[in-house]
Amino acid sequence: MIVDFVQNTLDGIFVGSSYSLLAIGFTLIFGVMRRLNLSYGPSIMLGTFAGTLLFVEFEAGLLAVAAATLAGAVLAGVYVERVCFWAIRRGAALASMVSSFAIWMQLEEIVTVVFPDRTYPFPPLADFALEPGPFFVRGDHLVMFACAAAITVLLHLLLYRTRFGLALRAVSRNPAAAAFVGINTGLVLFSAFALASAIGGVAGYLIAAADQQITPFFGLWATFKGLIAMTLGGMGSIPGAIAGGLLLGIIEAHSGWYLGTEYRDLSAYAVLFAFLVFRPGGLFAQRQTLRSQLAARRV
Amino acid sequence: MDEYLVQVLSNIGMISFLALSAYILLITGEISFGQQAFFAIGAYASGIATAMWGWGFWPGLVWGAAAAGAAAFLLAWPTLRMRGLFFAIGTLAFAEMVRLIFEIFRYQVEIDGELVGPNGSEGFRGIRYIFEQDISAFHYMLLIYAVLAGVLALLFVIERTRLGAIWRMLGEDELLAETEGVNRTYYKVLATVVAGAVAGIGGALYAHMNTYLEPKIFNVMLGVHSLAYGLIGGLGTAFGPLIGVGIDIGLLESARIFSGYRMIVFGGLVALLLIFRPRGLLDEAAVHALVAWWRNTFSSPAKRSGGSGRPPERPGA
Amino acid sequence: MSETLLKVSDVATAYGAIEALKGVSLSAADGEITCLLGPNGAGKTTLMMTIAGILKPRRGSITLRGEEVAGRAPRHIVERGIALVPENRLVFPDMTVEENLRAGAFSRDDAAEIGRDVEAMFTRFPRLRERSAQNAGTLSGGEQQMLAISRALMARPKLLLMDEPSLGLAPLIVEDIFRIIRELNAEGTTIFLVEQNAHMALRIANHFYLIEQGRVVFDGTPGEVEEEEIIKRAYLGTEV
Amino acid sequence: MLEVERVSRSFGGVAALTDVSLEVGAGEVVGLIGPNGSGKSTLLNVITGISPAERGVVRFDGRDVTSLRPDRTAALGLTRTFQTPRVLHRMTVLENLSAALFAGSPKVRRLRKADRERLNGLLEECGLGRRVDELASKLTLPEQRRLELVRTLVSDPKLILLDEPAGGMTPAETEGMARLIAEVAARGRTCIVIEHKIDMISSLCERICVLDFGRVIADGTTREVLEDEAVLDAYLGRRDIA
Repeated sequence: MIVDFVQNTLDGIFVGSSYSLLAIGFTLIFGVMRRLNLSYGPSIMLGTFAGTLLFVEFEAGLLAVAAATLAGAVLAGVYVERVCFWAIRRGAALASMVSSFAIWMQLEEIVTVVFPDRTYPFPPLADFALEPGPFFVRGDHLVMFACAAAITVLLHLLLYRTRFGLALRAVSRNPAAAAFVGINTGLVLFSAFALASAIGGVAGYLIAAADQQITPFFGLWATFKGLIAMTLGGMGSIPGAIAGGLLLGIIEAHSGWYLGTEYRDLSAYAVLFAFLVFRPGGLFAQRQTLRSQLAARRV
Repeated sequence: MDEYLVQVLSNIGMISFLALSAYILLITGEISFGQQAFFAIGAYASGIATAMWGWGFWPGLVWGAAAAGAAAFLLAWPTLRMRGLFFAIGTLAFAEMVRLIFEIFRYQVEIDGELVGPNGSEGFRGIRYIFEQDISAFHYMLLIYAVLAGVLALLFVIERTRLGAIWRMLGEDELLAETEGVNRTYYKVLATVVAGAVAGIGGALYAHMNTYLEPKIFNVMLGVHSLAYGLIGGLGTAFGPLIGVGIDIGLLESARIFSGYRMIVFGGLVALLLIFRPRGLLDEAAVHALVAWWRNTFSSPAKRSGGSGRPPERPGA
Repeated sequence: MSETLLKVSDVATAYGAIEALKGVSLSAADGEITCLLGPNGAGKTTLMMTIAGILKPRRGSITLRGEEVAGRAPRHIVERGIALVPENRLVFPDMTVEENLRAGAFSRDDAAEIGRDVEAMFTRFPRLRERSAQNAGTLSGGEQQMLAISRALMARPKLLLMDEPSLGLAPLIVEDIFRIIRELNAEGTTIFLVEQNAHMALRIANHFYLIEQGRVVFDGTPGEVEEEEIIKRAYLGTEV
Repeated sequence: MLEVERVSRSFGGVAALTDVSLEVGAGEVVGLIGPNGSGKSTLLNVITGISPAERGVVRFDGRDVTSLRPDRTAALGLTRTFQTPRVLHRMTVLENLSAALFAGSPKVRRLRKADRERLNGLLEECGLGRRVDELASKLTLPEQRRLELVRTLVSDPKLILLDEPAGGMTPAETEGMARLIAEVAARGRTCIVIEHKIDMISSLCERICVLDFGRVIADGTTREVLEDEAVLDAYLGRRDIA
C-alpha cells in the first residue's frame, strides 16, 4: 500500500516535471504579456516534428534532433507572436487568445499535411531504469527532472541577475513605465516569447524522447497540460508553474491508480475548476503585490 | 435536392445553434470555450428521451434544451466570479469534464432484444426516431431551419427590447451597467442559461440527425469553432454568427477547394479578422451604418419621423 | 535669455474622437525651470506623455536642441536626454529600490558609470540607501517619489519632465521635493514641471505656461503677473 | 436626503477618506471641491456602493445604504456621472439612453413611442438632438459629458452625483454645462457636483464642501467657504513653505 502510494507520487513528480517545463514557458508569456498563448503546445509540436523529420529522413543524431526541435518550436513561436500578439493592439487579451487558437488549427493542419501518418518515431534519450528498493524510476524521467530543475535555476539567474531579466520584469509589471526608462518593450516581448518557445522546445524534446513517438495531438496535450499546471500554480508565477506541474502530475498519478485511468483527466479538470472557483490566484496567490500596486496608484 | 447539399445545409443549421449560443455570451462580454458541453447535454438528453423513454421528438427537443439550460444554470454560479481569461479557462475545464463524464457514462436498457443507450466511450447508438417516423433528410433539414428561424426570431425580439440592451450594456461596461441599476448576477446567469438552452436545442437536432453520438466529437475544437463563427461574422447582429458558419462549413469545408488545407485557411482568416476587424465583419458600427443606409434609402420621410428613427422636429423645445 | 532646449510646436494628441491637445506650442529654455499650469483635464499629462513618446501626436513637432523627436519611440527620446518622472510615480513595485535605479539607466551602456550613479543617488537620498534591497512597493509615497526622481536621473537627462511630483504627499515632503527640484536645477538640469501646487511652482519657476482645454492660453514670467490671478485662473477657472 | 456619517475608506493601507461626514437635504445643490487626490471621486464611489465604506454609515432617504451594491443604490434613486465619461461606444446616443432607461426602470420592457419621444426630448434640450442616431464613439468630450448628464435624468433619480461635469471644457462649453445643470436643479433635483471651476460652482451651489487629504476641511455656504483663507490655502497648495 505504502509502496504503491510512494511509487505513484514518484511517478507523478517525474511526469509532473515535464508539465512544469511546459507551464514555465506558458507562464513566462502570460507574465510579460498578460495574455494566453494557446498555440504554445502546437508550436512545440511543430518543433518535435522538425526533429522527427531529421531522425526519420536523415537518421540524424540526438543533438541534431534536439536542435531541430528547439529551432522549430522557436520559429513557430515567433510566427505566433507576430500574428497573434504583436499585430493585435495592447489590452485585447481575449482577441489574442482566440487568434492563437486560430493559428493552432493552422499549425496542426500544416503538420498533418506534411506528416500524414498518425504517429512517428522519435529517438529515445536515456533508455535505462533505476530500481532503488521496491521502487522503479525511468532514466528519461530522471533526465527530465534534472532538466526542469536546471532550467528553473537558469531562468531565475536570467531574470534576477541580468539586464535582460530586469527589462523583462519591468515590462511585465508596467509596459509604459518600462518604455519611458528606455527599454525597447517590443524587443523584450519578442525575446520573451522566443525564450518561452525555446523552453517549450526543450520540454517537447524531452517528452517526445520519453514517449519515443509523436502525434499531431501532442499540441493539444501540451497546451492543456501547460495551461492547467500554470493555472494551478498561479498565472504568471514561475515557482507557481513548477509547483503546479508537480501537483498536476501527482493528482493524475494517484487518481489514475486509485480511481481508474478514465478518471485521470477528469480529476485534473475538476481540480482545475475548483482552483478557478476558490483560489483563482493559484497555489501562490500574490496578495502582497496587489497591495503594493494599489498603494503605488493612490486613487 | 442533392443529398450532399442537404447534409451540408443541415450541418450549417445545427452548428448555427452552437454559434448563436457562443454569440449570446460574447455580447455580454464573456468568451466561453465550453458551449459544446451544452450541445452534448442536449444531444444526450433528447436522445435518451426518444430512444429509451419512448418520448416524441418535440418533447425530447424541449427536454434536451431544458437539461442543457439547467446545466448552464449550475455552471453560471461558480463562474460568476471569473472574469475574462479565467472565465474562458473555467468554461473549458467544465466542458472537458462534461465530455469525460460522457466517456464513462453508461445507461442502457434493452429494447427489442437490443441494448440501447449511452455506453461510455463506445458512444450512444440507435437514436432512430427520425427513421422510424420516416422523415426524409430533406424534411429534417426544413425542420432544423424552422427551429433555427424560431430561435433567431426570439433573439431578434430580445435584442430589440430590454434584455438585449442590458446584455450589451453589461458586455461593454459592467461598472456603468451596475451604477445604472443592472443586477449583474441576474442578467449574467440568465445569459448563460439562454445560451446553454440554445446550444441544447442544436444538440438535440444533431442527435436525431446522426442517430449516433460519440463523446469525443464534443471536444474543445467544436467549442472554439463556434466561438470563432461569431468573431468572423460579427457581433453586431445575430446574423453575424450565421455568416461565420456559412463561411466555414459552406465555403471552406463543403466546396472542397481547400480540402486538406481548410484549417490553414480558416485559422488564417480568423487571425486576420481579429487584427483588422476584432468584432467581426458585421460589427456594431457596420450594423449601424447598414441600418442608417437602409433607412435613408427605403423609408419615406413621413415614416422616418415616426416610429423607427429620427425624432420629429420640435421647434419649440 | 539662454538657449531653447525643448521646443514644442502645434502639437495635437487625441484619444479616439477626443482631442486632448489641440495644437500646443511652448518651449523650455536651457538651464531653467519651466512650469505648466492648468486645470484638470486641460491636457497637462497628455503633453508630458507626448513629449516622452508614450503617446504619438497627430501633428506638430517636438525638438530637443533642434533635433526632431516627435513620434519617436520612448527609448530614443530617453537616449536623446529627456527623462520623465510620471504622474503617480509608477515605480516598479516588485523590484528592489536598487533595481529600479538600474532600470532607470537602461538607455546607457557604461556599467561602471551606472554603478557610480547609483551610489550618487544613494548619497543624495539616504533614505533610498537604507531601503536599497527593499521592494519599491513597500516604500512610502514620499520615498517612492524620490525613487521616481532618481530613476529618471539615472538616464542622465538634459531635460527632466516632472508630472505632479507633489501629488498626494504631505506638506513636509512636498517641501523636500521642491528643494530637490531647485538643487537639480542649480546643478544644471533643465526642468519642465507640471504642478498643481501652483504657489510653490511659481516660486521656483523661471517661466510658466497656462493651458486650458488643450491649448496654451497664457504665458509669462512669474514676476510679471499677479500670482493670485494666474492661480485663480489656472485652478479655479475664473477669468484673468 | 443623503447622510454620510464618519465614513472612512482606504486602499492598500493608504487612507483615501477619513471620518468624512456630509449631509445633503432634498433640493440642495452642493459643490464638492478639493485638490487632486483629495478623495472626491472616492466619496462618490463610497456613496454609490462601487467601493463601500470600511467604517461609517451612508444613509439615503432614511435607509442605510452603506454596503449596498451600486445597482441597489441606483434602484433607490441614486445616479451619477464619471470623471472620465463612460458612454457605450458601440451604441448610438439614443441606445445609450434607452439602455439606461431599461437598467433603471425594471417595468419598461421595450421602448414605446412615448419613451422614445421623451428620450429624444431630453437629448434635444441638451443640444444633442442632431446626434441621436450617431454612435457614441463619435461624440466629442463635451458631448459625451452632456450625454452622461442626460443619462442621469432618464430614470427619474432623487439624487444626482456629477463628477467634474465640465472637465476639459472651454469657458463657453462650461457655461453651457452650468446652464444645463442649473435647469436640472431648478426642477427640484438634489445634486452633488464635483468641480474645479469655482465660477461654475459658485453660480450653481448654495453650499460647498471642501475635501483635503481625505478629510472635510470646510462645509458651509458658498460665500463663507470661498472667503475662508484656509480653504484657498489648501486648495491652491499655499501651505507656506520656503
